[in-house]
Amino acid sequence: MKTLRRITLRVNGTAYTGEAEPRKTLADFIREDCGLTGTHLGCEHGVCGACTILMDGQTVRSCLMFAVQAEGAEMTTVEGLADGDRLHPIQQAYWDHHALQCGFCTPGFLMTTVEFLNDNPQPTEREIREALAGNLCRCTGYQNIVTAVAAAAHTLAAATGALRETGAAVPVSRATGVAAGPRKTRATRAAPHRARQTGKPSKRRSGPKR
Amino acid sequence: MKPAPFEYHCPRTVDEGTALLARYGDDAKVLAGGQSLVPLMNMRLARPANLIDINRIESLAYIRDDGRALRIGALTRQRAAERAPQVAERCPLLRDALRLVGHAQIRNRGTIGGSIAHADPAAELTAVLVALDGEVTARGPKGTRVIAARDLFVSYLTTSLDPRELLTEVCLPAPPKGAGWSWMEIARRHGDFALAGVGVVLAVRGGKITAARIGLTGVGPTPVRPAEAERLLTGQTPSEDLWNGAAEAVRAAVAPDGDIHASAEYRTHVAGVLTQRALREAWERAREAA
Amino acid sequence: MSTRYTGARVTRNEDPALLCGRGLFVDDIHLPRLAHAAVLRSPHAHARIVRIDTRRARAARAVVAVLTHADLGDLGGPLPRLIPHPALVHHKTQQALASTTVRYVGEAVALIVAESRYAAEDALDLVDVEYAPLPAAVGLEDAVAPSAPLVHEDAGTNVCARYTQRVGDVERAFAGAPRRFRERLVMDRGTASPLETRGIVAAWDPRARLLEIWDSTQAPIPIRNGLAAMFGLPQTNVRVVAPDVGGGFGPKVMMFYPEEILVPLAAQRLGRPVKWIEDRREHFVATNQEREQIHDAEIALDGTGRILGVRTVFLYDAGAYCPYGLIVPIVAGTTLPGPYHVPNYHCEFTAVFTNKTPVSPYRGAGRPHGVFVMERLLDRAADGLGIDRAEIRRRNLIQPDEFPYDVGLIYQDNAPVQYDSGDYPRCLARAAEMIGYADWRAQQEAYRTAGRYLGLGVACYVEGTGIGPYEGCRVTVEPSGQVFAATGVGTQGQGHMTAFAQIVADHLGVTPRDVTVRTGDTAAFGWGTGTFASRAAVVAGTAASMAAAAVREKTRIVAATLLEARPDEIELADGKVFVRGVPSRALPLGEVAAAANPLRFAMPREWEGPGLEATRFFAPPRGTFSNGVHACIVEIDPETGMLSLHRYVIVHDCGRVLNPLIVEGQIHGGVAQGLGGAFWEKVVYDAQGQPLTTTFMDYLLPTAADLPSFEVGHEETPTPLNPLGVKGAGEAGVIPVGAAIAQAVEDALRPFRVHITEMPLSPSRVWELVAGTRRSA
Amino acid sequence: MKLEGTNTLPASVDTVWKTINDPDALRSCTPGLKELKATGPDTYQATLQIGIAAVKGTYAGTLSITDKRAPTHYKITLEGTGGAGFMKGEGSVDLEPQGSGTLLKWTGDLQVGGLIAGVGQRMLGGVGKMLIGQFFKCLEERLGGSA
Repeated sequence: MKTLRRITLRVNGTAYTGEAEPRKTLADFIREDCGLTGTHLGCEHGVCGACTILMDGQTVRSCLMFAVQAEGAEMTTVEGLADGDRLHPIQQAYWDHHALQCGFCTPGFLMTTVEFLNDNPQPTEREIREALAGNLCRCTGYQNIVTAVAAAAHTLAAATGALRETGAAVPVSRATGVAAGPRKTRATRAAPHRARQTGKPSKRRSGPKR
Repeated sequence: MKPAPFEYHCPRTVDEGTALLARYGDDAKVLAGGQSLVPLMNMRLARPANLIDINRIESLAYIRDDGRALRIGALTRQRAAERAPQVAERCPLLRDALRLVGHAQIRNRGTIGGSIAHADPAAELTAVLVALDGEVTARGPKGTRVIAARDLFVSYLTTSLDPRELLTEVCLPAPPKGAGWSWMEIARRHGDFALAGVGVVLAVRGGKITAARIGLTGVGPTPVRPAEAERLLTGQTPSEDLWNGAAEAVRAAVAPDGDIHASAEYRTHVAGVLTQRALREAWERAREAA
Repeated sequence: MSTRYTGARVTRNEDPALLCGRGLFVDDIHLPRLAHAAVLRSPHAHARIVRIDTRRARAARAVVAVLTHADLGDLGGPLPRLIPHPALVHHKTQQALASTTVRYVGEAVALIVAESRYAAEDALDLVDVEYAPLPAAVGLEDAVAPSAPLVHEDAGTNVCARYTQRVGDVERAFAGAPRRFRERLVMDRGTASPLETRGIVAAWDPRARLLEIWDSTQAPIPIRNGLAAMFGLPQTNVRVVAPDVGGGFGPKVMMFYPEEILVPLAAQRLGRPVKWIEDRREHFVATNQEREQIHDAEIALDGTGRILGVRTVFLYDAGAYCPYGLIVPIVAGTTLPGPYHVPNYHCEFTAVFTNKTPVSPYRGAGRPHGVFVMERLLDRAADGLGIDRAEIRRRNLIQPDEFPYDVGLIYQDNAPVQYDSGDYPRCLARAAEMIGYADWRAQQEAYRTAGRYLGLGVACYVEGTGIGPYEGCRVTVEPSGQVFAATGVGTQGQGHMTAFAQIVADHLGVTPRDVTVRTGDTAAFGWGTGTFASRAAVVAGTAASMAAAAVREKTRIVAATLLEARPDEIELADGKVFVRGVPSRALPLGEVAAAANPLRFAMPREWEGPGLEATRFFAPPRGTFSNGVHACIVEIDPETGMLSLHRYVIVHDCGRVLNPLIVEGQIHGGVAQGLGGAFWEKVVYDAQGQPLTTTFMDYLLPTAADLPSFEVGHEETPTPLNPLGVKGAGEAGVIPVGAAIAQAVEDALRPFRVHITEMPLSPSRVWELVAGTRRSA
Repeated sequence: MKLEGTNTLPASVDTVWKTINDPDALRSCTPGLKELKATGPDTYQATLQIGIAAVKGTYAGTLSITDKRAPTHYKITLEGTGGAGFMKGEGSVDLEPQGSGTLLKWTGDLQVGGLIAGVGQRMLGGVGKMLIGQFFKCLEERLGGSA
């Protein structure tokens, strides 16, 4: 009954081959056979979104798929977002806006944000909140994640020159009364050594578009 | 929460799929999007000995408009249908209902056929199919047959499909041009199962309702088509009293179960409230289209 | 000490690794020959174990071990009892594996270890257990009824403790009081539900006699101490690491969970590392829950709305066992008086065993209940006396010049409840101003004429934080110039690696990025208590400050020798050590560190030892008391009972704020958990004690689409109890949410005369309340 | 999951009483019953496969008839444990002569525990009622009761 199969998956541009039973979920194969532990398991019944990855540019719950189903597809996980030490603009925005605390749900939110901003480059706050409703977080209360997604939308739009005059609805952080865009000035930059692209459009590495 | 072992089969054609179903009978389950089945497998509530993964049967993913109805391949992803221009144009009720099915990650994998075959008592698509008098095509050992929506849904998670049959196509008759439509549901959170949901289509001419279609979900073991409420609307001039009358008729037509999230009385009550609000919106849209 | 970084909005050191998928959570640990465990749990709420037959399971493919109680030897006794209390007569704890009786659905009965988690779960069905079901005591009030089935036969009662605290003469106050109002307030069960469930990896090296444990705990050091005692090992031979922990919120400070004994035992017996990761369904039955209390409370006031006395008699659900003392009910009772003068107070609770998952603190740990009762009593009194709800609070607030203010009660740390500092009127005024309280009535009227039902709620609280006994910190400057700080608290996302780095950086003239903070590793720092009761920043933060200050002085002494100057002439800034006024006579900090550890020649006696390193401990005399006010505006659709949250304002005072970015994040997360407990989350058991909410499809965590943006206002009234002036902030957000929401919903539905006396609510329940008053009107 | 119902049956009280005690009737009317072996007077060993669509559980247990007051009243209990948890169905039946036929009054309760109770609450109420209803409706149909 328990016959092992050779399974080869392409994750973040690299091919991984492993022996697994057909019942091994895509999430477990990525974590154990590919050694990419950035994708996390929070519920294993498709609600919390911590296991969200990109498959051919689309977000999927990797706990609701079997590894054997993903052969031939191009997967992107959180480990594939940064370019060496240079963070993806979305990762940078999450860092700038304290959009993570324990970090367990963060990979799922990042992959969801990549697809969402691909589909919807100039989102309103309501659109952002609804897009993020498929990922649960218990630490942040979501506010800083919403602010970070809006900021990333700006950075990406500026980078791709797509920022129309109207611009996206800039979510105003009422507490500080300051446009909660990329708040370079607000947060004290205490990181001399952190390589950070400023001004120059960063090479946006995200999953291949559909 | 790891699934029990199973034999994995991955047919490339419908014939291959039905042959596998014929061979393994009722100890086999079809895996389409998996968004409902795999959670049950991870919890070991469902332990099929054979899993027949139809995701590689490319021929089952399509959306065609045959002039009368939209013919949607069973394997069409919900997200694709949600964004398809033909759906927006010919059957906006389906598009609006799809937007409330779980979340984008779920709809990227969940399929139109899978949701119908799974027949969750609180699913959106089953109520849309019933409201539009849709039908499905199934292929099995005895060949191909077409099942009307009213004969398809039997009980909780149970349809009249034979375990050896593969649902291949969902057919949704397009409402007449300019008809008003509305999908409304109440759920505890964005994307949750509906406590109650209603889809309404109103064909209107000369300020009168020429045809009314209503489909409800979350208010019983299967989707409900309140015939009396539809009859009451047909041929009438829209008014708040008319909407109230239809809401009362809907309340009489449903017999929901209570659970920890909402009592039976609450579901019955909001079924009426939602019908009233959906009729109002559908009528607005019909007037705009006229 | 400069305050360039302490108090600044510094982005976190922890984030790059977590953002790139390089976090190390317990489930991310892979070791060679790692075996995987699964736990067989009782499906019955109360039953005798007649027979266990594990032969089929032992014979199964890929199974390497099966443990039942019979295999535990002297580890089979009741697990350790924490925080004993004289009133806790029946301090019952469970066994690592049940021997004769199971007392809640989910209690551990057997452990299976196999080559994979898949194979271990396959084998669970092969263990044949014959149970003889017994009647279960499930409802809190049913469990104290005389006829109730006994959860613990030998106790002879389901009451595990009764305890009363009193101030003044309540009977006399009530007898003479012009106005009295009484309420029955019910709060249902909730659970923390961190995104990461619990998990343990254990590895045993028989040659080095070293037991290595990775545990998703909030208190690694007490876990190490307990395991060392249980396994008869020197403490130095047991290393417990709490790596990245995916949220704790209280249940992960509880110890000892059965798996924390079983997994190390299995690893030792097998000579292979063993990993157990709790799945979500297990988490809903096997990880402690909290929140269930029923209060019968009364308030006595004079005609002007001044409080003469308050009393509450309440039931507290302890669950099937009572491992964590009486912390939650004591905290509830001592939080109730809040920021008000309560001259006469009587608080009496009965802790009750029920056949449900055991209870221990969850974020707030009783504080939300104390605030809910007090604020609901004040709202009732305001309406009864015709006084504005904010005004009745204003009239009873403790004034800024009354500190330290002795409430007259004993807190959870056995110290007097003495409010150290605060400005309560200022917080209430600022919250009222931010929410637009002054012109709310007019706005509300306008909405009502448009057929919309909006309501405003405001709630005040004071919370005990920063309690002892102590925490410590060791700060070391390494020859690279990088600074390393180690402390014993655990971290679950609170940003300790940044907040402590800010404190240390300011002492040593480096940047927070140059400071690496290691928490939760008993090999890095072996003394400490753990992370709970909003104390880490206060107690460990102060220890870090003291240690860093000591290293600063040592650096000046060593540099004085090298730069031929007096220590008091030496300055530290920008990673350099130099003579004040002569910046050219300078050395990089790392060089001073290298010089401080000479390989040759004599080491000056005044250096008192090598290296730039110091360890300090801080033991606060008693807790610090933060406070705050929440105000919110909600809208209710009376037809459907649906609630939408328009605005949520938080004004809070936690003394000196180390990092506003992090404190705001703690507030946002706390309010979100509070809102979940007010409208979405409820753990439900049926009459037989079967849990009905064991997935996220039925236990509903609020999502981004359900919550508003929060508006946070900081007030900073430093505390005199520690040199940093810091108070705790971790639990603040969750505490008054239930009270504020109840008042707002009631205010919105005033035309329907709905009265809210329970938490959580739901659309169905709100509609029933509206329909109920409508029918009886 | 409590349910109750009444039905007027054309058959006499004695015929009804015989049928509702007849193992064959019980075997065909108990939903999902695969095997019923008598192990004593009015006690049987039962194997059931109960479930809906993909969610099927095999339960091994006992079926017993107790509290017999021939020919007008008895209590029927069905208990089973399986991988998906355990279940206990209890029913009581009261017969009264009504003209030449019989008035059958029944109550039914289904308690479910373990895995299925914890996960399936959303549908358990409805499914429970459906199973109880099927059992008594089948008995009524065997006795020519109104469908």
